[in-house]
Amino acid sequence: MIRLRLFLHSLGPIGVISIVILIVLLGSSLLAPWLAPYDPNQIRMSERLAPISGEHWLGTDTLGRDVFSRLLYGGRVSIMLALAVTVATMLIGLIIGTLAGYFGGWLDDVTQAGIHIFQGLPGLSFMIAIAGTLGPGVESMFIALVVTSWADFSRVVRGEVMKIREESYIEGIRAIGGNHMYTLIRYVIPNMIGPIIVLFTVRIGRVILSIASLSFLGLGLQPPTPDWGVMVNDARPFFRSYFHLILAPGLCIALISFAINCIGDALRDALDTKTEKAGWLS
Amino acid sequence: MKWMEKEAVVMEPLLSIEQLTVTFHTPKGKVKAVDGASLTLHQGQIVGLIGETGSGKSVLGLSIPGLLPGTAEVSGAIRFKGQDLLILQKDCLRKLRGTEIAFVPQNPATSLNPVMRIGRQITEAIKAPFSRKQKRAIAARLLEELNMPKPSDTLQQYPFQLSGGMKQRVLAAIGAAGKPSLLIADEPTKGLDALVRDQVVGLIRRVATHTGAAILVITHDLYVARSLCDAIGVMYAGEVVESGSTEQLFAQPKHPYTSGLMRSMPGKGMIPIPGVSPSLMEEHRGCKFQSRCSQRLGECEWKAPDLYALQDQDHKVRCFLHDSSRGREQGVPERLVATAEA
Amino acid sequence: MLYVVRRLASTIPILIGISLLAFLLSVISPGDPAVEALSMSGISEPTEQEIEIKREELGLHESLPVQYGRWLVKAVQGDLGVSYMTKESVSGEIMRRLPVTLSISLLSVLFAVGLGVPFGMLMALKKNSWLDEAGRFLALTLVSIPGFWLAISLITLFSEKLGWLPTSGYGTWQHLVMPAMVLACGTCAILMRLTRAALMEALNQNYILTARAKGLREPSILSFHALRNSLIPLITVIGTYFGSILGGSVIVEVIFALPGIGMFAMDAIFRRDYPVIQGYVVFTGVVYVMFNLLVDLSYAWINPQVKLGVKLK
Amino acid sequence: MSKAFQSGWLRQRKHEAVKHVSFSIGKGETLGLIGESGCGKSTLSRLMVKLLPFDQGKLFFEDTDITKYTMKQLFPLRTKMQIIFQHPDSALHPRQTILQSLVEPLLLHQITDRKQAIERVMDLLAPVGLNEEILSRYPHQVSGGQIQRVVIARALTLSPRFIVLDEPTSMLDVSVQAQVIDVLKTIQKQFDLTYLFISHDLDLVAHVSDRIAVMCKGEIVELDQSKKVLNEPVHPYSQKLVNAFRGYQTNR
Amino acid sequence: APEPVASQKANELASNTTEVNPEEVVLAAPRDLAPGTQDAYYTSIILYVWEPLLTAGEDGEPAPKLAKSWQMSDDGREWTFTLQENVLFHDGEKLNADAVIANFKRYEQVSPKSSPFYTLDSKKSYPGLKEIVKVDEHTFTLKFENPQPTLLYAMVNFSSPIYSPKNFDEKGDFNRLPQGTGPFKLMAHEKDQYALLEAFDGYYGEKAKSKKIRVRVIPDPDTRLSALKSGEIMGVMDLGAIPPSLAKELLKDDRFEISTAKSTISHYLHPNGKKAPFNSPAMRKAVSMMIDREQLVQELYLGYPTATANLLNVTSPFYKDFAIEHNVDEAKKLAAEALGGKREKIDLIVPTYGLNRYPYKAQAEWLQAVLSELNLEVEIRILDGAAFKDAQAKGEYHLALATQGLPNADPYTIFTNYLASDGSSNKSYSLGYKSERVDALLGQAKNTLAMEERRKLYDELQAISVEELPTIPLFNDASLIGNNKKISGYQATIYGTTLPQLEWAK
Ligand SMILES: Nc1ncnc2c1ncn2[C@@H]1O[C@H](COP(=O)(O)OP(=O)(O)OP(=O)(O)O)[C@@H](O)[C@H]1O
Ligand SMILES: Nc1ncnc2c1ncn2[C@@H]1O[C@H](COP(=O)(O)OP(=O)(O)OP(=O)(O)O)[C@@H](O)[C@H]1O
Ligand SMILES: [Mg+2]
Ligand SMILES: [Mg+2]
Repeated sequence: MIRLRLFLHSLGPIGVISIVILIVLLGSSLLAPWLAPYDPNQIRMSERLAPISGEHWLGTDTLGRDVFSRLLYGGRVSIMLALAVTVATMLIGLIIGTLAGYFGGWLDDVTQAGIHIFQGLPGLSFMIAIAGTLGPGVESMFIALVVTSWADFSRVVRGEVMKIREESYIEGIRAIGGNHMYTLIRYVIPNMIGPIIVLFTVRIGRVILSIASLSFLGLGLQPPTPDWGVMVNDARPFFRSYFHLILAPGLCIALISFAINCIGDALRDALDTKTEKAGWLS
Repeated sequence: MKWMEKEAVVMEPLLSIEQLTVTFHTPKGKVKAVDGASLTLHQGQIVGLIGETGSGKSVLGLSIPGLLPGTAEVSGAIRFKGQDLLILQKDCLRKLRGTEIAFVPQNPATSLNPVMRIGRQITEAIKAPFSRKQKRAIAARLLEELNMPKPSDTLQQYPFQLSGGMKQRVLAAIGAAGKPSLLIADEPTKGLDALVRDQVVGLIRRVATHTGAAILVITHDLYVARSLCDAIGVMYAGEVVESGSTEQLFAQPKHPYTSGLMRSMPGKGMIPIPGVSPSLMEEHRGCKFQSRCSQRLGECEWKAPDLYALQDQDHKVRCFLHDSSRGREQGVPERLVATAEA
Repeated sequence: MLYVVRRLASTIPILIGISLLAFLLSVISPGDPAVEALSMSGISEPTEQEIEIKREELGLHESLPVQYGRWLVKAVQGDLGVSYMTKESVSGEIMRRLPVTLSISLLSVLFAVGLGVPFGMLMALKKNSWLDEAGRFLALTLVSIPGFWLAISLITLFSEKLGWLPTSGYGTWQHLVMPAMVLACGTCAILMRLTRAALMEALNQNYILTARAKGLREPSILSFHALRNSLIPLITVIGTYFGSILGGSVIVEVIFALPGIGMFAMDAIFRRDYPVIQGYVVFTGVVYVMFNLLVDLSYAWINPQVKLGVKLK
Repeated sequence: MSKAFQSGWLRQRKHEAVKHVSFSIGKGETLGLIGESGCGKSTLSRLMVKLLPFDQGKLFFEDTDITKYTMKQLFPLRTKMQIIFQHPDSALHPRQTILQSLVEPLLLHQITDRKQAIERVMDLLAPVGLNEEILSRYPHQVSGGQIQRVVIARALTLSPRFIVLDEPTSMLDVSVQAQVIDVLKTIQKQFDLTYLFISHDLDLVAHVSDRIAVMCKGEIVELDQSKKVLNEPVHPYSQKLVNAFRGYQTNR
Repeated sequence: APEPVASQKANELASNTTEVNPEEVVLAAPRDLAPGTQDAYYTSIILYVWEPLLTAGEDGEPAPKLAKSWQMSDDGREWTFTLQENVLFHDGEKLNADAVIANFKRYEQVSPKSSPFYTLDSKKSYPGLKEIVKVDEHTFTLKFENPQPTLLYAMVNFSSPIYSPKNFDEKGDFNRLPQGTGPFKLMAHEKDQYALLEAFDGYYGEKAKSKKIRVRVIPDPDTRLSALKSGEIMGVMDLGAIPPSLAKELLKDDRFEISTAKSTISHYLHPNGKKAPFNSPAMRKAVSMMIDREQLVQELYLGYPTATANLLNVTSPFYKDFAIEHNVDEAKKLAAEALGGKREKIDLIVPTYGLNRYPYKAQAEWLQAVLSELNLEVEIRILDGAAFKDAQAKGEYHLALATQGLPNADPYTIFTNYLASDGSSNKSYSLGYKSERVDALLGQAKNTLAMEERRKLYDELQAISVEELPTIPLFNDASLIGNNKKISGYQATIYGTTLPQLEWAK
């Protein structure tokens, strides 16, 4: 309860706005089939690049599709994908990082080498290569994003675990007879939940931006999927005359990333037990 | 040393704390860490502040040089050489720090900057307009006076290269560097083994003799307090419940808490005071010790006792048992059964 | 010195791992380097016979382990081979592009550090004030803006509308301003948050109390006592960030027409130019390793414990 | 003697935190361990409950050689020997309530079901001087003295025969310390426990121990009846230690 | 104080970047037009640094350049060329038969040599070349084993570049900046940054009007547009210089103009004829009839290209116009028959290189919508160039959006590639086309010397291609370039621009 109060406290006014943004964006994405006034993929060549009007709230795009409808649908794939990627990365990172950090020894050495190798590989280029190898599509983006980000996650988790391993409550449970499995599941993992949640939110934000970047290079989500990153890219030739075409989806990306990061920030403050301490005197 | 004490009595006190109250504003509510504490300190005196964990000793110590964090609200008066430090300008107070009032924090392990050489950390505290070289010489001499082996080598070292006792000496040197007239040492012996503790006690004595400064030693080690101090103040839950000369206090502790504390010492039978100390967050009526007190009176429950002076003007006690106005010996009418054991 | 050499030696398996991974990834990608080397996308395509000859010439007939082994043997001797596409030496190509990438990287680090750190310090000092809140907002905004979106907006504003800065290309410092800004903004935000957090933690330490008790002024406490102690997380971030942009940033290079390493690598990936991909990956690997080393060494510089420990070894 | 500990020639790490140490503790006895900071007391205590592997030597518990026991083999023994660490403030799972921490050993060893476990914990509260109300709190919400008592209670849930107490009162001031020692002595009588008691405070050690061992740089330099060690120490190091203590204790 | 001085200097510099330097015209291209010594040509032909023996005329027919006239022997095995006189290379050397022979020797040495522009392969351009004989100072003869009736078509542009004989080493590699005969000298170049041209004073023809031209590399089309708008560059050139959607944007600003010309590039929709449903000619026909090429060209390409049903590019002198059949009802009927009334899932692959140059993504989405009416459920996959080719070669696709440059003004090559049973494109794109009649016609064309007869054969081949649709032609592209009205004389040509005529507008 204190945590929740602290969380709300550390959210601040910006945080509250962020939560509202997140709810609106997620909600409208989920409810897109009911909210959207048009089929997002319905092409109307006679109405190409229509301006903003009562009929088309955000005008139409180069194929006469209703931009507002596309915008409503535009978060679905990215957000779901970002979520899936982050969950997968988190699981992989959690398993690898925990085992390496907890047991140390050769297991840690091997993991460390693996982490260094994957971190030493150039991120976006690597992602391009994987996406190219596996062919375009959601699945290969998923794999590319997971492969390029598990190492970061594992490293952070490993560091956390090594810190926790030194705490005396770990020795305490061993003295009572807890085996490794028990210690890991009941003691190690729950105690890094804070940093993990924070990392999780930061990652989601970053993955959403990565998806947009890949789409920018033509390797992201395949047409005609309505997607914010793709929409920004598609609007580039027209944005001088139709600024809203690039502003609306770009703003959506920025806002959702902003909101998620902000909430992660507040979570960090709330979950950080240090903030509860009094300062020098404690 | 005797003559100094005598002179001190005559003179105006160097430091007098009157009705000091420190309240912290935290997200969970107000914490009244110091609650109307009063204390006086004379020139050249070593005064000890004892009491259990969390009773507000450190907060009191920090409030003198104005080092409390921003969340603290301070009221009352702290008169140092006639000046009220609480109403002094921030910058004037800063100038007093180090030169007039020095503070040696508790926990030597973390109180030195880990990435700065010892030499720099000491010379920083020397305010007089000397050259760097001169300052270093002063620092080396200070360390030497404090029995540091190879003082000039130490200046080149980093804190992690020193043992706990050596760090304590460095901290003392920093405190003494500005030739202050008041030195406040917070828990200088906490966590040290007997040998090192012995050294540290000697060290503080040496600082006192060398600089002639008055020293306020905050500690919860009664042995240290007894062997080092001229006078002692006892704190409980933010209040100074008893103060007086060391001999008097140890020989005849007047406050029930003080005597309980004495009895808790391993050498004195180790009889614990039952119960736990009160929360600092709640408002209190009556005496704060009443729930654990075996000599509780009826009025203790609703009336807070004042600090009453005993015949010996230096000895003061915050307990109705020693309220001279109500007649010293007759004053135990309704002794209640101690309930704190439950 | 010995320590540095040993550290470097220990990174060799990592570099080999990186190159092996890159090699595997290249060869399993669909497409034939010989075809790519001979054709011009969408204009002309080679015949089978030509492709055969080319494959022979490029040594693509050999088994994969042999191809990799041959590459490795040469690479160890410092020869990264010749690009299938341009026929020029890979190391030469990378070196030619290095100044471009290096200069934007440097400038963007300058931006990120120059803005992020002081701002973070200010936020730590005035914590919970409106300034802190504004900084937080700024930081969150900066991490959330998609880079390409910012790039487009900057070009439109500063080049098209105002005419202050050139849109693209490489040459004067003006050419570097916008790309560096785009690259810097995410990291600037991270540095802001990090500086604030690290400084606040440092300011809570006991030695700060000691410093205050000496009567030092706030600014000198901040810079001599607190900052130095909070440098380690900052340097880690700056190091990895600098290392990663030295590997090239494709999008910024494409948009701002900067002939840097990232664009070169992306071309190579698209055209299955194995020697270039390999060379590039090894280059970024070396940069990564080097920066890790530098970061470690700077820890030593900051943390005397490590420094003296190193000397002892 | 039905129960005896014996360990010999223990070694830890390169700088030999513990060197060739041999001693035994009899049933129901309290052995005090003193020595300057960093001389290897805590390391020795960990070795004794097999929380650290050792390089040399043998360890007997109730006449059984447990030197080479694996984690699985040790599991049943864990109920019989317990350790209380030097720094109690981080000895409990920070995200578990006090109650959860207290019932955990019982559930882990499947001695009772949850309901019975809670009952048993309730029975233990009074002896250690704890109040029911703190059971639902988290470790950071209770004071150092209370945590210290919780840790003791937790060690007692399994009804051990032997407890290592590594400076159990280092974080406490005298009044609370007296409370805790009181508890320890009471339960020792009640359950016929064996203690290894580590402390810097010679008075305290003298107060609780039957015999005292003096450690210096990883070695036990003297081991004898408490009074003897404190009143007529033989080894020069012991003399130094005792004198220093007496010195400042009595007069200035 | 030094500060004002520094900022003043900065101001100067900053204004320099956007202010026009009258000495130099800056243009931009999407790729590096001067890749350097390792390239087969050093620079693209469109920089006018080097010149070929023969070039393509306005009508697409071979036209004289450095060779001013020629003669074929009756048996078609010997070709004699006469060179322009008074032609100087940039390094001062004279153009003569020896210089040409030296160049031919180089072709042989380095062939095949790849280049982003065109692979230099003398075996392909001069098959069975036996020897080159110097007749006199300005005349030489090429002697072949077999008759070469279409040699001239093969020699055009990139197949006959001529450089100073002192310009290459014994291995045939360039030893310094290219020393051609063109109106511009390459003064300097920085890889992937710019190429700096200077008018060549010793040019034999009409001299270039601008003293200096700098061609910068700006890969991103939108950035090119921004650079144009900010006045940093005066014009853009090369393939995809300005995509149609940006052309419209540019024209909204009356400081700029667009120039177009026919282009040798054709756009197709390649069907995979090796598997269902496009192994059925009826299905291919249905798709072809379903597509409203006019709408495509008008809406997505702003009407610059021309819709076509013909496989052969419009710039070929043998091009024949065929009526475009657009009949939705008929198409649906055909498709329903071919598919048996079922809905079929098909893949449409799109190459990444098409995304920047053309509105390929919109085109693919549009096609998706259009073909959906034929009961084809189209899934779009964007693939990078190599993966795209791989998918085509392995037949792992149903439809592919693709372009083709006319390899040779003589359509023999493209017909063979696409229509012959063993044609290279036919195979590598998995078109699966096989027609005995076509194979026979091609065999016949190979040995036909008389142009009129060839034309007849080619006409029939075109007719067959329109009827049987081995691939579905969509439209002939247009070269599109844009420029600031501050310069004039900058026109698009079939391949390149009128760079020598470019000058500051009066
Ligand atoms: N910054 C702060 N914010 C809130 N509460 C504080 C703060 N600093 C101290 N306190 C509270 O004030 C009370 C007194 O603390 P203080 O450190 O003075 O005790 P102490 O007597 O020095 O104890 P110890 O012997 O452990 O040093 C404690 O309950 C502590 O939690
Ligand atoms: N995990 C470890 N790794 C390396 N050295 C260690 C480790 N644990 C302890 N040591 C070292 O072993 C020696 C003995 O440490 P130990 O903690 O046993 O001392 P102690 O007698 O308990 O001291 P204290 O009275 O301060 O608790 C010390 O020098 C310490 O630095
Ligand atoms: Mg304190
Ligand atoms: Mg210990």
